[in-house]
Order: sequence, then structure tokens, then C-alpha cells
Amino acid sequence: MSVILEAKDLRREFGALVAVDDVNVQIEEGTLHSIIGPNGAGKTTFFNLVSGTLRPTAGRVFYKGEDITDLPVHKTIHRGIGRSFQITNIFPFLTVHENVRLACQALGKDSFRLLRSHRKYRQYLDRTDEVLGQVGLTDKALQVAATLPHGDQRKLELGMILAPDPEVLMLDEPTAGMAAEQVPELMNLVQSIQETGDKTVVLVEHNMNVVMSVSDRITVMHQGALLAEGTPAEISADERVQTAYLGELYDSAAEEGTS
Amino acid sequence: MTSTTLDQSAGLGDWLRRRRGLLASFALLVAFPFVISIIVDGQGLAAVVNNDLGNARFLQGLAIEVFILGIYAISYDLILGVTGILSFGHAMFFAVGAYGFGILLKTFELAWPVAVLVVVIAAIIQAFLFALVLPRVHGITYALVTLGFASVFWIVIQSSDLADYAGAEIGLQGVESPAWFLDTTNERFIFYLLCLGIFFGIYVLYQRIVDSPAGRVFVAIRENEDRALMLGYNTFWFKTLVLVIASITAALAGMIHTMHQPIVTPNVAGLFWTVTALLVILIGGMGTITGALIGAAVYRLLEYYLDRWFGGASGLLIGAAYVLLVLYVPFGIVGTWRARAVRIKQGRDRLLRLFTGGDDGRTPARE
Amino acid sequence: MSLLSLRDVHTFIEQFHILEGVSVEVPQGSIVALLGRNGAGKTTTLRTVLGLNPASSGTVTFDGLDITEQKSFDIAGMGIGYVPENRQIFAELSVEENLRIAERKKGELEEKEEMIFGLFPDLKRLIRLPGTNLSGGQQQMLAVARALVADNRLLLIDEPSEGLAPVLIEQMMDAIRTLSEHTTVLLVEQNFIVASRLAQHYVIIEEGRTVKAGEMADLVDDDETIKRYLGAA
Amino acid sequence: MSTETSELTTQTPDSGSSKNRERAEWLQENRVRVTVLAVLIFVFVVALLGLDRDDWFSTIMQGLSVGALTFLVVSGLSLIFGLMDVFNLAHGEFFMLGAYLGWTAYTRADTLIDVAIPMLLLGAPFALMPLWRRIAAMVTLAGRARKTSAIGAIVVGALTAFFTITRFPLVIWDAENFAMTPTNMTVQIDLGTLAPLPAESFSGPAIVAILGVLLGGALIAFGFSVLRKPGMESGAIDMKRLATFGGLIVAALVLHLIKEPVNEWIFGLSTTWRFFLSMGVSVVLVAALGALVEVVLIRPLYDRPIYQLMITLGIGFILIELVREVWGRPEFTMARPAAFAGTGEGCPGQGLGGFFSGCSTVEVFGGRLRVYNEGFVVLVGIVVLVGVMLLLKRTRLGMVIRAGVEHPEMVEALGINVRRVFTMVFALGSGLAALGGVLAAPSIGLSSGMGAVFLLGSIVALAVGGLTSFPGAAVGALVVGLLQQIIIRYGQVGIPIPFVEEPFKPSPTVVPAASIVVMVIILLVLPTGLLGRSEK
Repeated sequence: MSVILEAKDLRREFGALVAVDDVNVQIEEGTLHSIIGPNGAGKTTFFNLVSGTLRPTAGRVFYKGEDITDLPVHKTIHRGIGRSFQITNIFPFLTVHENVRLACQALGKDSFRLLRSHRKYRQYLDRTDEVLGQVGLTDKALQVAATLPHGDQRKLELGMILAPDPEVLMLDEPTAGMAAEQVPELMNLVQSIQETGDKTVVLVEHNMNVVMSVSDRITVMHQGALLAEGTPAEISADERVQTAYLGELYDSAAEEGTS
Repeated sequence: MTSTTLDQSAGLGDWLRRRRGLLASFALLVAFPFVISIIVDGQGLAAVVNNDLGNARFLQGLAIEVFILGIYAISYDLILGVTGILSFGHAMFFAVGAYGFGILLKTFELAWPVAVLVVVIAAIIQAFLFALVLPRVHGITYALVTLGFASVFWIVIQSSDLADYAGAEIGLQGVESPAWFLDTTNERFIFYLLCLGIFFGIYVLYQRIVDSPAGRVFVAIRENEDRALMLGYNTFWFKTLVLVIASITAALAGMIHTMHQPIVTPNVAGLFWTVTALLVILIGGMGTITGALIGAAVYRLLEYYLDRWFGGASGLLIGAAYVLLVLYVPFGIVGTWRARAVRIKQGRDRLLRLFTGGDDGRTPARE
Repeated sequence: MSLLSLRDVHTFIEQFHILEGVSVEVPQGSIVALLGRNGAGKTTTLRTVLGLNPASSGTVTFDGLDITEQKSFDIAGMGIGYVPENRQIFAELSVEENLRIAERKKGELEEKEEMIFGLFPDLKRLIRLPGTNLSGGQQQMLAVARALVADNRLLLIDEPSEGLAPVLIEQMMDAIRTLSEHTTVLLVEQNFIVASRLAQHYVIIEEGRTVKAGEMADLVDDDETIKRYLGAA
Repeated sequence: MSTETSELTTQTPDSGSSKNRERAEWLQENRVRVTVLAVLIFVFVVALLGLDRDDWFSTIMQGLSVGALTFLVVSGLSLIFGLMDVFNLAHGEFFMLGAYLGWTAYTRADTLIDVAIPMLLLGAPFALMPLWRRIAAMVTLAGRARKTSAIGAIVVGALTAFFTITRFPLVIWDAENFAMTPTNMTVQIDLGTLAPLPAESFSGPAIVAILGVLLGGALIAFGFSVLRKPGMESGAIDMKRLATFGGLIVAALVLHLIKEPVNEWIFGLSTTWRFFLSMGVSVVLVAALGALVEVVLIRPLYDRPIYQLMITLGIGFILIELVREVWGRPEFTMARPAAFAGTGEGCPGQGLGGFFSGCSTVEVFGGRLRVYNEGFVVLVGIVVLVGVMLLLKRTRLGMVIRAGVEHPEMVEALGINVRRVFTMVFALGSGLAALGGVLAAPSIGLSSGMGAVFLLGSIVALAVGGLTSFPGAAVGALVVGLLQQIIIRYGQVGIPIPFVEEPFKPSPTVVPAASIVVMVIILLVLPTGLLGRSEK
């Protein structure tokens, strides 16, 4: 196995606040790697830095050994990195089908074709059906996305990053706001996608339980910095992680960094 | 207008059936001058072909104005209604065609195909000028910058410095028709048919564009540009493409205008002409393409009759109608009609807020 | 009697159905913690109370009065203070102006001065600085202090401990405890330890619905529920 | 801010070294901004040095004058945009309307009084809104029937009001006739022979006209309250509302009775006093119109910013048409008030003394200045700048505005009616534009296109200065004014172009184009303008 994605000394400041503090993470190919931490730990900022939506103050990001730090967002997708967002980000007034179809079309070379109906490009339609089947939205293909229940919108979003068949999937709290019953279902879906497609998945979560059973490796962030890294077993045994999670009131080791 | 089924083996009969509304209205408009000639003027059919005076001739002229306005508005609909770019410089797109064509014919005495070619090239350059600013400024600032561009053009075109070319405040006059079929005075019926043809051609072309893969990306940019970018679309180039298409179309409308009107006044470069385009697509329904044409007809006829009935006060009435439209019928004619057909229960409030006509969320891609 | 009660409240934000049946009772004089995952609808619940995202159905009553369709400023004027999630300090205004703007009667700030600076001594030192120059912790204090200037009977506090260093969290907790002696509090808090040590009651929200509510003392021992809904092991 | 803050005062904990670092950081962040500003100043200085010495002083002063007028328009635009994110494209037309109303108050005060009487009566029933709302609540119709009946009531009310207003004695009721008079009136005022026309009387019984207008107003108010969402009950009819209602009616009646002496008094005033009076009247009227526009047309579109922009376009269009209908199409001039019109012996005077000896132009630094244009207008501009700055920095309203620009919802959550503040700011902005219009009228004359010209200048100023920054608006207006005057000046003397013998002489009409080009360049380098906040 080789390292597919690497963050080197990544740092981001917002004014006086250091949101991400010199973080080093290596993500190996074909693994499900989770980044967890309590609210305000800087996970989402870190995630945005790696996926190219934010520019770091310092540090670099490498993908397959190439420096992708300054790559524009739309190009990272073409390299094979798909990402989802914490806040549901879809085309609310297009149908579920069209949402996914647009995602499929993005990677083809037909997007500048002007005169043929989009319905005549079979390859995207077939791929769309495939993806909709994968995330279980076939029945709802013709609904307007905004009318879907929240859980299904999360699935749709997953479908949209899955559509171009990326090598790395970056998911920011895919279970945010979902009912406890639905969480295992979605996580199983993510796991099966990762295993069957031999993909690399980077998962950002604030709920520790969600990732324990599915992750290959876990990185714990706390107040912008790396707190621990290891297998799920190692992490659940780590006392620092426990205290960080439940509240850091009596944790003398915690730094007074963020304020 | 478009089918909901996926069929690649549609025969001619099927094609005709699907396009029956379009074909019927085309036929109707071809027959229109003859009908008027017989019923209103009491003249024979030959009167139309011979360009005899009468209501038929006058109404052909009015219809040509509707076609010009329609072509102009449809190009604005592509920019604002379909792609969601708020540009307030659209009059310049039209005026470059109108003035450019006239000046090239009159002062430089170019052959008309060459003049058309030069105008198209100018339109493309102009579209790139408008696109150049896109990555820097957004939303209202973009509207202001484009308004600025158009204002510069408007000021320069009517300044005394260019009086020899553009005729200063009076406007460009004395452009002679370069070909018999472009002669609105002597060959009114032929010119009418030509404009009708272009009008329908543009309409079908735009329908196809909106339905094409690129057209779907335009809609996606309107709905959520960030998301489109993150799907991997380089939205800048798509927006540039939109501007190029719209610029050429509007310039085409401008060229027909130059042929049809005895004087090209600086008004066609002013803010009010942009507002007219806005008004037309508001009446018809933003982002619906069809709406731009219906809106053009309604607007031009309303303007004509209000002016006849109320004279000076007609401007006031048009203004009031515009304000009421913005407040109470934001979807326009086509949009309202479609929204009524759709009735997305929860989405409706939100729909109101966007200028979508609702054709996107609804058209199912497959069954 | 409940000072504030929400019954089966539904709220849309734009086209999204965010609250799909939230019920919350806040008894007079208590601290109630609103718990749940990210994106469950906790913040929206607070905003719905204030009419910032008005409820589309259901009722919100405050002190026996139906406030569901009232305007935000009227609701706030009835005596509800709000400490929003991202603090919303007015960056261009000085600390003093940030407090002064919350006055409903002239001179209120002078009356409360002692109490406020007793809770947050730092603010007194920074009184002339513009809000933008404050650190995250100081901004959080200012946000709470701002809600204390007017005579509020209820405080809605959203994530007071987020992004704060441990020492500051401790200080913030003390402050909330002190002010709850006079005021009822509805608290949104991710940090379960903080929530459990402050509140007497809890309400858990998930997918925009109230799924569980009760005494905090019972919840602390209920590992199953904590694990299931709050994600802390 | 109140002054009794001493108790809260403590020293700020800043040390010198951190200040230096902050300054360095600020420079680092704003280097583009500083560079642009430096280039701009450099260009101005070079351009001015290129002119003759006699010229540059008066060019600067003329630039300041245009800048001051532009500033009066742009200040309102900036306040409104900053607080409400509404870009008011009708702002130029408010400026124009201000000029026309100011002209009317200046030369035809009697007409305004005549029109005011029925308007006061028409407005009176709106003071009883709670009553109408309560009655509306009894209407059991629902859905479409309810809407139809409401619109019916409004239409019937409007018609009633319209036909009864024609019964009122208006000095010049006929718009055509009125449109003929402006030029005539201007000549008369120049000659000092202006006198009120004889008052007319009601056509038909007065009581019918008065009750008719009241009824019309009541029907319209009732119609609007039916249209409102049910369940939005508001307060009872208290004494205050009844007093307003009665007060408006009494005011109208009293005004009618004392009309003639009032007219005579106004026409007896010197033009200077009348000018100040007309400034006040115009500002108040346009501010009221602005408030009305905000409440009725802009507020319902709060969630649809693009439609908001479009509706302001429509309002501007309507105002232009309205002005053309009421005042007629010909452009006309407004006589300068007596204090600035002196041309007696010894004029143009020297320096400040020249003004006090009653000269309309004085010579300063070898250049000739018109006291009204380059003195008075600039002075008013500065007073307004200082006044609005004080309002923003020193009053509670200003504090709320500054806070509302950032987090309007939070201000609302503090129990402040932000919408009302929005309306006030809109009214204030409209009033400032009207003030600009009145000031501009004696120097540039009146035309229905004057609004568009100044709006264009203001857009440039706003974009150059920064869309949301009030000081930026002032800087932008200054840049626009100076730039315009310098180019006009160069247009007269010609711009030397290398290798071309004949210097290039742009016509004065091209001048606005140059400032737009500058705007586009500045926006491309600095999308947020010279002083605007950056977006992140």
C-alpha cells in the first residue's frame, strides 16, 4: 500500500485564530481513514484545505506525490478526488436524476456540446442509473431534490460525488442530522463502496461511534492540532481522546491555544 | 415542447407530432399578412406579395419589430434567466450589431456578408470583454460594471466626436439596403418572411441549446454555481460561452433593426433598452425561452396600443405595469402557467424567490 | 408552569424542512439543555423561538402568550435574550457600544454594569476596543454580556463553550450558573460534560424532531441514550 | 453615544510595539489599495500641474462642486446599500424629483399648498389602521374572494379619491397649463414680479369633496388591511392615533382657510429665504416618498434581491414619466436665490470680501469662482458629510445602523425594529438626494434626464469608493468630481498626444465615459473599491 493523499505541515489561520495548526496526515490508498474530533477541532477547515476549497496559510498537500495545494477546485475533481459537504449542497430545484446526471457529465468531454439533447448521451444516463441504484434512490429519481427528506438528500450528495467514480472520496459528516437508525445504513453504504470499488475514503466525523466499526485508521484532531492517530482499537483505548471528547475540563494537557 | 421519452428512433411523423405547436404557429404567421389583407383591407392575396399599402403591410412591420425584440430578449433570457448572470449592459450587445452593421455598410461600404462577419467578430470580442470581468466581480457589482461598459458605449456613440460615423444624438440614418431581400421598404413581405424564419430558427436553436449538455450546465450554474464548480465544471468558460452566444444573437437582432428602421437612435444603447429586455422576459417568464417570445409580442403590442390610447401617459402605465409584474407575477406568463401545472407543494415559496420558470426541476429525463 | 413551551413546531429554511415536530418545555427558573448531533436542528429551534426562522406550524408560547407569529423584535422585547452560535459581535462597534445597543431603556447598562463586569472582568478592561479586536473567548463573553444588559426573563444560549479553552469554559460555566439564579435558560451545547453540569433538564433533538426529554440526572447514567444520540462513548 | 460614560472608561491595554506590528500588517494587507490610491493622486497632481496656474484652482473648486452634488446622491445610495443590500437604481430620479419639487416650492408655493390639502385628508384615514384591521378581521371571505374584494375596495377608493380631488380648488389643476408656466415663472422670478395667482374655490359643495377624499382614503386603507395576513393584529386605537387622524383633518382645513395669507407671506419673502424653505419642503416630501416606496414596494421583495433591483429600475422609470406628465417636457431653469445673484458694481469681488459685498462671482488665486456653485454647494456637501458622520458615530440610531449593516438579525433579536430603521435610512437617503437636486437646480437647470446623469456618476463614485463604506462614498464622489472637471478642462485646451500635431479635444459629452473607464479599472484591481471592506 502506498500513500495516496498527504498533508504536510498544514496550517490555516483566520485572523488571530489558528484553526489548523501544523497538521501532518498520511492517507494510504484503499483505506477508510476517519478524522474525528469534537466541535471546533478544526476538522472541517482541515478538510477544506485538503480538498482545495481553502488555501492554507502554510504547508502543502500532495496527491499521489504531486503537489495539489494550489490546484483550482474544479481540477481536483478531475484528478479523482470527490468531496461532499457538511451542509447539504445540491441543486435543490433539479430532479434527483438531473443532479446525479450533471455529476456524471462533468467528467466526460461532451459538456460543451450545444446542439444535441442531453438525453441522447446514453453513457451518462446509464451511469446515473447505476449510481442511483448504488445509493438507493432509484425510486425517487424524478423528485425535485428539495422535496427529499434530509436523509435522502445526504444520500443524493453521496451519489453526486460517487458519479464520476473518483479514487478518493472525502466526506464531511455525511451523517450530520440523520436519525440514529439511519446512520449505520449510510455507514455500511460508505463501507461497501470503499471495499467493492477499492477506493480510498476520508471521513470527517464528530461522532466517534459512527466511525469506530468501519474505519481502518483514525486521526483525532483537537483544537486545531493532531491529538492521536491509530487503529480504532488504539484510539478507543486512548485516554486523551476520551477526555477530549467528553469535555476537556480537567485535562491539564490541553493547550490554551485557540483563544 | 420537448418530449419526455427517450427515443432515438423517432420518425418524421413523430417529429412533426412533437413540434406541432411550433409548426402551427409558424404556418399561422406566414398566413397572417394574407388574412389581414383579405379581412381588414379587403384586398386580394397579390396585394401582400406586391407590397401594397394597407394594414397588412403595417402589421407586418409591427410583427418584424416583435421578431427583433424577441430575438433580442431571448438572448438576454439565456444570460439572466437560464444562467443567472445579472448583466445590465445588454443594450450594448444589440447596439454593437445595429450601429456596427449600419456604419460598415454606409461609411465603409462593405459587402453585406463581410459586414455581417465583422459584426459577429466584434460581438465575440465584446462577449470576451464582458467575460473578462466575471472572475473579479459578482452579483450587483457585475451588474454595475456591465452597466458601466454599456454607458461608455452609449456616451461615445452619441458624442459629437463620432458624429460623422454614428450621427451623434440624432442617430445613424441613410443606411441603404444592401440586398433585395433585406429591403423592408420595397420587399416588405420577403423581409417579413426572412425575419420570421430567423426568429423561429433562433427559437429552435435556443431550445436545443438549453436542452443540450452545455445547456444543463448553464442551468446548474444558475441553481448553484459553487456546486457546479465542485462537480468539476470550469464555470467561467461556460459563462463565457453563454455570453458569446447571446452577444451574437443580440447583434443579429441589432442588424435586422438597422435594416428595418430608417434611423438607429442612440436609445438602443441606453439603459432603457436593457430594461426593455428585462421587462420582456419578466412578462414572458424568466428562463423559459418561450417566454421571451411571448413577452416580446405582448410588450410591443401593449406599448403600441397604450401609446395610441393614452398618448403621453402610456409611459407611466407601462412603468406601473412593470412594477406590478415584478411584485405580483414574478414568473411571467409562461412561468406562471408552468408553475400552476407543477405545484410543487413545498418548493413553491422558494421558487418564487428564484427567477426560474420551473422547467428544470420538472422535466423528467427518463421514465 | 413552563415559561417557554414549543409544541410540535415545524420550520422551513428556504425549501428545506428543518424542524419536523419539535416540542420543548422550559420550566421557570431552570436550565434546559437542548442536545443532539450536528445539523439536528438545535440552532433552528432557538431561532424559531425568536421568530428569526418563523414556525410554519405548531405553537410557541412564552409566559402564557402565543408568540408564534410575532415579529422578532417584539418577541425579544418581551424579555428574551439571545446568544447566537457564531457570537455575532458587531465588529465595527466598540465593546461598550456592543453592550449599549442592547439597552431597551436608557441607562440600563449603567444599572447592570456591576453585575456584568463582575461576571466578565475582562470586558471592563477592553471597553473601548472595537469588537473585531477581541479574541474568540472575549467575544463569547461579550455575546453573553450583551444578552444580560436588558431585563430578560429567558436566555437562549447557543454553544457557549465552542472553541473556548478549558479555563474559559470554566469561567463561562460559572457565569451561566450565576445568571441562572435570576433567569431561565435554554442552552444548546455540544460538550456533554458542560451541558450535564449546568442543566437540570434535557431535550434531545434528532432530524428535526424531539426524540427524548427528561431530567438531566437520569440521562447522565443512561449510557445507551448518550451513545445513541450524542455520540460520546 | 451618551456622554456619561466616564464610569466605564478605563485605559486601553495597547503597547507601542504591537501597534507598529499592526501597522506593518495593515500595510501588507492593503498594499494594492494604497498603491491604487497613490497612483490616483499622482495622476491628479500631474494632470493639474499640466494646466495653467490660473486654471488649476478653479478646476479643483469646480470638481469639488460636482463632487458635492454627486456626494449627496451617493451618500444615500451608500447608506441604503450598506444597511439593506438594496441597490436603489431610482436614486437618481429621487434627485431629479427633489429638484422639481424644490423648483415648485420656490416659484409656485401656492400650488404645493393646494395639493397638500387633499393629500393630508387622503392620508388621515391611514392613521386609523387598527380600526380597519379589526373590521377586516370580520370579513369571513377566504382565498381568492378575499383578495378580489380587497382589490375592489382599493380600486373604488382610488377612483373616489381621484374624482373628488378634482373638485378641490387647485390654482393650476390642469397639468398642461402648469407645464406651460415654468419658463414663464422663471422669467418672472428673475424680474422680481412673481405673484400668486388668484385662488379658486371648490367646484360644488366643499363638504362633498372633503368627505369624498376621506372615504376614498378609508377604502384604500381598508383594502390593504384585508390583504394582510390574518392573525397579524396590532394595537388598539389609542388616543395618539385618534389625535393624528383629527390633527391631519384639522391641519388640512386650517390650511385651506389661511391659504391666501400664507401664499402672500411666502411670495413676500426674499428669494433667499424662499430657497431655504424650498430645500426643506423638497427634502421632507422626497423623504416621505422614499419611506413609502420602501414600505410598499421594496419590503415585500426582501427575499428576492434581483427583483428588488428591478423594481427600483421601474420606480425610476415611473418617476421620470410622472415628472414629464406633471411638469411637461421642456427643460427649464431655476433662478439663483438673491444672496448668490449679485452682479452689482465692483463685481467680481476679491476673495471672501467679494461675497459679502454681494457678488455672485469672486476672484481667488487668480481663478474666478461662482459663490453659489463653488462655495455654497460645496459647503452644504461638507455639512452633510459631517452631519451624517456624526449621526453614524454619535447617536443611538447611528449605532443601530452600523450594527445592522453587519448582523441585522442579531439587532432584531435585541428587540430593535430593524425594518423601521431600514425605512428611516431609506427616507434619509432619499431626502439627501432631494437636497442635492434642489442645490443642483440653480446651477445646472432641470431636466427629466438629470437623474440618470447623476446616478451614473454616483454609481462610479460608489464603486470607486467601496460599495458599503460611507467615507468611501465621499472619496469616490470627490474622485468623480475632480476627474470630470479635469477632463472637461483638458477638453477645452486639448490633450497633447505624442507624434500628433493637433491636440486631442474630447467633447464634454465624453467626460462621463472617462470616469466609467476609471471605475472599471479600479474595480478590476480592487473589487471592493478604495475603502470597501473586503469580503472575507
